[in-house]
Amino acid sequence: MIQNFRQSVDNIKAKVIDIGQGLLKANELLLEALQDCDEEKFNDARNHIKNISKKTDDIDNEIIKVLALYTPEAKDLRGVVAYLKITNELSRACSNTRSFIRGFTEVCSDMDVNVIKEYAVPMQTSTVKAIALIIEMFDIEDADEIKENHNEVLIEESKTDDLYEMVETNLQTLASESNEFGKYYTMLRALRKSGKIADRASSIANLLVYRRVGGSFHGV
Amino acid sequence: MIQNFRQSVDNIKAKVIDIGQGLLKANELLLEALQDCDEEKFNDARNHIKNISKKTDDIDNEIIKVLALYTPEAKDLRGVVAYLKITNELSRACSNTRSFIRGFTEVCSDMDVNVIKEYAVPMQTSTVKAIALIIEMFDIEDADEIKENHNEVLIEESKTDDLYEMVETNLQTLASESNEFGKYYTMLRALRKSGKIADRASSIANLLVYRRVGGSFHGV
Amino acid sequence: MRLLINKIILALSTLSALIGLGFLGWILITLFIKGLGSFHFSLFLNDLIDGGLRNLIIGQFIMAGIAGLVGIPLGMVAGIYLREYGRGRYANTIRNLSDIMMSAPSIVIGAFVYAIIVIPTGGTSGFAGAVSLAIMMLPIVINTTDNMLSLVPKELREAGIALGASKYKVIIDIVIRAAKVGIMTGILLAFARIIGETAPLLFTSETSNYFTMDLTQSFPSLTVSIYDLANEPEESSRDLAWAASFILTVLVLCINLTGRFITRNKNK
Amino acid sequence: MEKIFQKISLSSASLVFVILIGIFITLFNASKPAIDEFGFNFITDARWNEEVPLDDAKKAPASVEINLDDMDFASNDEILLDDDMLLDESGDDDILFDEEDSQTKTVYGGLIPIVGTLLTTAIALAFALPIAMGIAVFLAEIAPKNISHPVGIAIELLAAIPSIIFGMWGLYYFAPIVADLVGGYQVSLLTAGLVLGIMILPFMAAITRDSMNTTPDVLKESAYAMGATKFEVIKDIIFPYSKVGIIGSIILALGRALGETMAVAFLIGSIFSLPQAINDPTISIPVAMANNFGEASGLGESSLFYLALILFVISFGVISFAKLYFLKGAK
Amino acid sequence: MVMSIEKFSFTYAGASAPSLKNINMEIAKNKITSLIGPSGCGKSTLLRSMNRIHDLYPGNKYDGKIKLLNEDSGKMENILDIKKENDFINLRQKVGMIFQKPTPFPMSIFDNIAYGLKIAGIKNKTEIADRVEQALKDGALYKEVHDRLNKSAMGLSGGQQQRLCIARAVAVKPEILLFDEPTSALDPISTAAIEELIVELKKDVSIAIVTHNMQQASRISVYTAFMYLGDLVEFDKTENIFLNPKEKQTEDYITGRFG
Amino acid sequence: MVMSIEKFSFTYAGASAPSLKNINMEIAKNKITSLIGPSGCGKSTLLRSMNRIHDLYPGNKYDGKIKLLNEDSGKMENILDIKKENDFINLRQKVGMIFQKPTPFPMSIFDNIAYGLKIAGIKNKTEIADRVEQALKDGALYKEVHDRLNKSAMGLSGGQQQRLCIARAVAVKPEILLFDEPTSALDPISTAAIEELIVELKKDVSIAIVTHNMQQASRISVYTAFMYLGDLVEFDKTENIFLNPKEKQTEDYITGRFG
Repeated sequence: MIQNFRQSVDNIKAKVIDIGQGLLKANELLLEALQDCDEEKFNDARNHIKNISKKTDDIDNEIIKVLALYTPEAKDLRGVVAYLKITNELSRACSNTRSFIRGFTEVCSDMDVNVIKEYAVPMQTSTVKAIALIIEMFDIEDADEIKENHNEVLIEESKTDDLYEMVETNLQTLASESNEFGKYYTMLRALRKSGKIADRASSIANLLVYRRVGGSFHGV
Repeated sequence: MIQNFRQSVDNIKAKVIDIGQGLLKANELLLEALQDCDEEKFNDARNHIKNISKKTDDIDNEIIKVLALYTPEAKDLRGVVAYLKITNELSRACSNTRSFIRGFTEVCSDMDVNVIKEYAVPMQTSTVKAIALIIEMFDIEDADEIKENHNEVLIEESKTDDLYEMVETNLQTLASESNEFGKYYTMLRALRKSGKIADRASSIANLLVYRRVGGSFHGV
Repeated sequence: MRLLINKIILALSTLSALIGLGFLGWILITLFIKGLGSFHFSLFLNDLIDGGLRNLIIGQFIMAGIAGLVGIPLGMVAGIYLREYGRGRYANTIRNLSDIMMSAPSIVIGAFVYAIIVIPTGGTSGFAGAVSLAIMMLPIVINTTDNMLSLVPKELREAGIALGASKYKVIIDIVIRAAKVGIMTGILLAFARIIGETAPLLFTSETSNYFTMDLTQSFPSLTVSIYDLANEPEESSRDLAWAASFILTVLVLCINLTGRFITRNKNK
Repeated sequence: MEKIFQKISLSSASLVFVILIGIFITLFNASKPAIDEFGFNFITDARWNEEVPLDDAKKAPASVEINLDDMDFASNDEILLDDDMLLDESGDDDILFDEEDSQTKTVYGGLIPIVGTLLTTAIALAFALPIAMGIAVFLAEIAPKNISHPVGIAIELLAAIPSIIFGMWGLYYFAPIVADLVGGYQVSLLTAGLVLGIMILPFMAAITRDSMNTTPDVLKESAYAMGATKFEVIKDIIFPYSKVGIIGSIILALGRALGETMAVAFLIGSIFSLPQAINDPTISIPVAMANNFGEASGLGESSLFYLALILFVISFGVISFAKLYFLKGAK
Repeated sequence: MVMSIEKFSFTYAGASAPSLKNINMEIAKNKITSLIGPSGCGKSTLLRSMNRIHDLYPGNKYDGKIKLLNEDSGKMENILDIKKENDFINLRQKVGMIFQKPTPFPMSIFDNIAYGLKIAGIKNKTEIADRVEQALKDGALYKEVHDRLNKSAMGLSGGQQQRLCIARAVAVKPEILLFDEPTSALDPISTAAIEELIVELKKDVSIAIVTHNMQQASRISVYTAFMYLGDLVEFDKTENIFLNPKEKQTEDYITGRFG
Repeated sequence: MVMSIEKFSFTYAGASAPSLKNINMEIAKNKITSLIGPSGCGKSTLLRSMNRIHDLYPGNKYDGKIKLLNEDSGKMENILDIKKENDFINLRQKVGMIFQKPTPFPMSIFDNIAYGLKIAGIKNKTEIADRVEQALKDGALYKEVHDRLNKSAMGLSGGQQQRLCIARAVAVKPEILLFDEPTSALDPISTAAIEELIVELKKDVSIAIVTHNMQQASRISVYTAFMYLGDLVEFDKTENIFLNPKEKQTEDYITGRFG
């Protein structure tokens, strides 16, 4: 189809990826911040996911324009519809990241860094990996490769699940030992956000597979 | 356009409303259940929001089919795209409702019914109203009327906000008095879900205004 | 039943086609046998007075040629007027009159020219013959031009105009060019038709036994001579008439085929 | 430039108008003596170049057309004088001599050539019409392409063969056979009509086929797609669709037959006598002109012009009628 | 399934290469099946094979099978075996056709529709009148023309003419209707009316439609065949063709990146 | 803005009612503006007023103003005031036009394009040759035809012919190009090529296009005017027309619920 259309779609894609990269960067910084509870880095991370809802709204509007003006079909249609859903997931993932940051700035102030390192870092590492994988997926054309990436994302996501369960048991033990229930509880809650981010990442991976391969919209 | 298209769109709309009504019913039952902590009603409520993600996926697929086959424009396009976003909101609202139920079945077991009545019931009443209002909106054709409904939804939503703040202060006082921090905390957390449901309702109201009136996709 | 009727009718029409073609074939065969039998190359070298046809063939061509020189440009320009400029009743009337003139009996045109030229000038002449042929040709050329121009889509004219060309330029450079082949074919067919005409020449040019280039005198005409010769009692005259007919027919058919050839080539 | 070109083209087109008016006026003027002499009775008078006593000359037409008023007689008388002077100049001795004792007068009437023209045309059409339709149907719908194409070209070429050749062939080859079969003269109304018919045959067939070919393929296909037979398609679709064109071709052929000179000249016999049977010889207007113009003078020539005028008016009328019909049909 | 096309190939008279190669597809009963593809892909050729209208012109060559359901016996019969004039007529009454340009016959509106009925052997005047009326109603035309049934059909607008042709084809109660780009000569509003009509018709008849308007195929058909250079590239449910085409050629055509 | 249409009305010769009533719109510089609406809405009539091609046929009546930007003086000049032949020629060289059916002139490909240049008074052979080549490149045709420039233009395919016509119009460097349903006689693939070309052209020229294909309008134009029964119902950015039409008539037409 015509160049106007290609341009618009490319533009949408670029903006989506842009948000995705912001998300990735924020989570990477978050991961680094977790290593030494560096508050500045927490703030840095937050800066990468500012004004997300404005950005996603913008993308959504552009997608609707594309639907109205260019009546895309097949791959193109799957693409723009997937993006329309991806914006939702991204904005959720970003707000989860924000919660995560908020939670940990709190946790960091009264928690031993080593505990954080031991429990939070592995989980967040998986989450970051998952996000990095989906951002790669945006540009993969080969169907098999994209499915492989999708699988890896799922693995990372289930890793976060497993880690969370482990962490939960351990932290509960720690909490009951120290009787500082509230503190550990806050950390658990924040950590759950990391899992949720990975969860969103896997949804996005799903949508990207749909964009490339087709089939049923949800659930590959 | 052709009858096939009308049928498909009507069908999608009906399914969306169906989920919406399930959500409404669930929240109404929840409200009743809160009055006397009736566990059976809690279960009843849960039954109305089962398998939501399957249902929304189904709707999403139908919407994409409509986009692929009938290239809808203007009002029709705004409609289907709005539905595509509404399914997200509905599925979030339903999962919030489920969390709410889960939270309160827990709270009910060890909380005074009067406390629940005093604090939870007014909030949930507003939430139910907000949901009822958006379900009405699906069938309103008049632009002014739909905007009016939208405003009412926003009012109900901000009511839940105000109530939550009030409740939070009150419950915190209660908690510090009784030193049963955990119990009140769980209740607050559950109550926040009610607010989130109202929040989703206002998003849906937004989308329905967009469907009818147009303009920018998000934020009227 | 329907199928039976179908078969019968189709057979009948095939049969009538065969009958019609039979007659036409018969004429052609006769013409060729008789014509070739009397044909001799010396016919082209001698004048009628010496038993040849040279003067007649040349005379016929000269008259038709002059008619063409007058009739073709006038007819084309008139045709252009009808299709490109003419509007409303006047153009329509002219168009209808031209069609009527095309079907006017040729002998009447002969009579007309007789009255306006032969009587005032006091005798038959090649000039009068050429004029009557020109009058015959004019409406045919007008009609052809008009029809062929009408086949040129109006968008083509508008495209020319939209490019900034003035109207007459569009007509000359584009419209005529687009209709060129059709018009040329039409003109050739018109020429073939007048070259075989007898009736309008009978008392305008008459014919002459001698070779002449003087258009103010009775002028040799192949067709008129055929008529005269065929009515002579002597066998030799009739044979000469057959030979002349043969030559005339071959000529006419050649011109016709040329026209067709041009059209076909262009369509490829 | 634009203006000049426009002017030139307009004047060329107007030439048609001028010539047609010219033909009409010239013929009218040239036939004025005969018109004045014989009036409309010319049409119904079967005598050509007959000398009759002056009284009879007046009576004969009156017997046919009784309601002539006095004015006509008066004007007839006046012109008679002019006529005499004209005859004087031409130096016709007979009349000069006879002038005193017995007033005789040469009478010209157009009935015979008019009837001859109409009858030959009628015979030609009756003969050619079914065969031409047959050929057209055959070419357009029945014959496969590799037959219809060459045959079609052949037919068109035959339409271009000069009419004089049809006349010669008719006289020497066709007429004897017809006379053997039917009896009567070789030169006759019948043979003239038949040869005329054969002459207009290819013309009619070609135009009819062309207009049948304008029927869009899809239209035919959609009739076949309903299960119609070939004949039904021809009868119900092609004929109605190309009706206007076919009738046009018939009328054009009619016009041609009316004005045809040479094919008829060989065969009609050129005798001024009313045919009693179909195989009697007679004469037609164009033939009368062709054979007599050269030698005619005076009232005779004028009468021939009168005949030409009548022929012109008839063919003008026929074609105009056809045009009107076309216009109606097109709407 | 009312028609099944098996290993079908078609070569035009005088052509050296076949125009259709090894086509396998079917026409589902009371469904709309559309044929799409770029100009010259053979979609019209295939459609025109389905009632053997090609046989009007001699010398074309068929291969393979096109089987048509015989409603009486329930058997599938190969229409390529037909040789007799009579059987052709029967076939074409069973498999009607509507063309790109409206083809009203040069007669009155009433006679246009009655014509097919008369050909089909119906002589009873009342029956004809009834069925003409019914056909006009089926063709969504009755309201517009009921007061001028005896006027010439040429006076109708393009869209009306096309609906008349549809009514005419419907009147003889065919089993299959073939549409050859029925709206490409019409404006969008007439097009919408015709599309609506076609969708309505599928209740009574199975439909195959050739269109070069992809959106049209997507709007009205349940099955779609994509053809290219005489091959059937993909034949599937319409939504799959438009949403999840399996072949790259189909995808490229659908998304407009073709050629 | 290169053209501004103000209170414009148009009545055909002999018509009792105007075909266009009080039209107000403009053509933006280096943008594509499309005119849509049902058949007979007057969109072509309006387009054909913009270079006064109507004046080929006498007796039509204009009202209001159509102002064209004079690039030299920067002023807007009313083209409805034009009376002299010479000014008409100037106008039409400034405002080119492409028609529904391709209109290649009956001459060689080269001469087709050179024709307009010669009319515009260019005599230098090298310059003509250069500009023909450039125009063919602008028309996205050079690659396909550069080895047969002296062949007749009639031998090109429909799509190529149309691109030739565009190249021919572009060659004289007009300020505005008017397209009157330029693709409705073409297949989808040629259509896509022409659309691409039109979008490409807007760099150098302002474009107004009449189309009865709504999708086409939506795909390529920045502004869209919806017309109905001689009225301009709505004129706005294309996305607004297709997503948020203000008038019910527009909405009904766009969504296909029209009439």
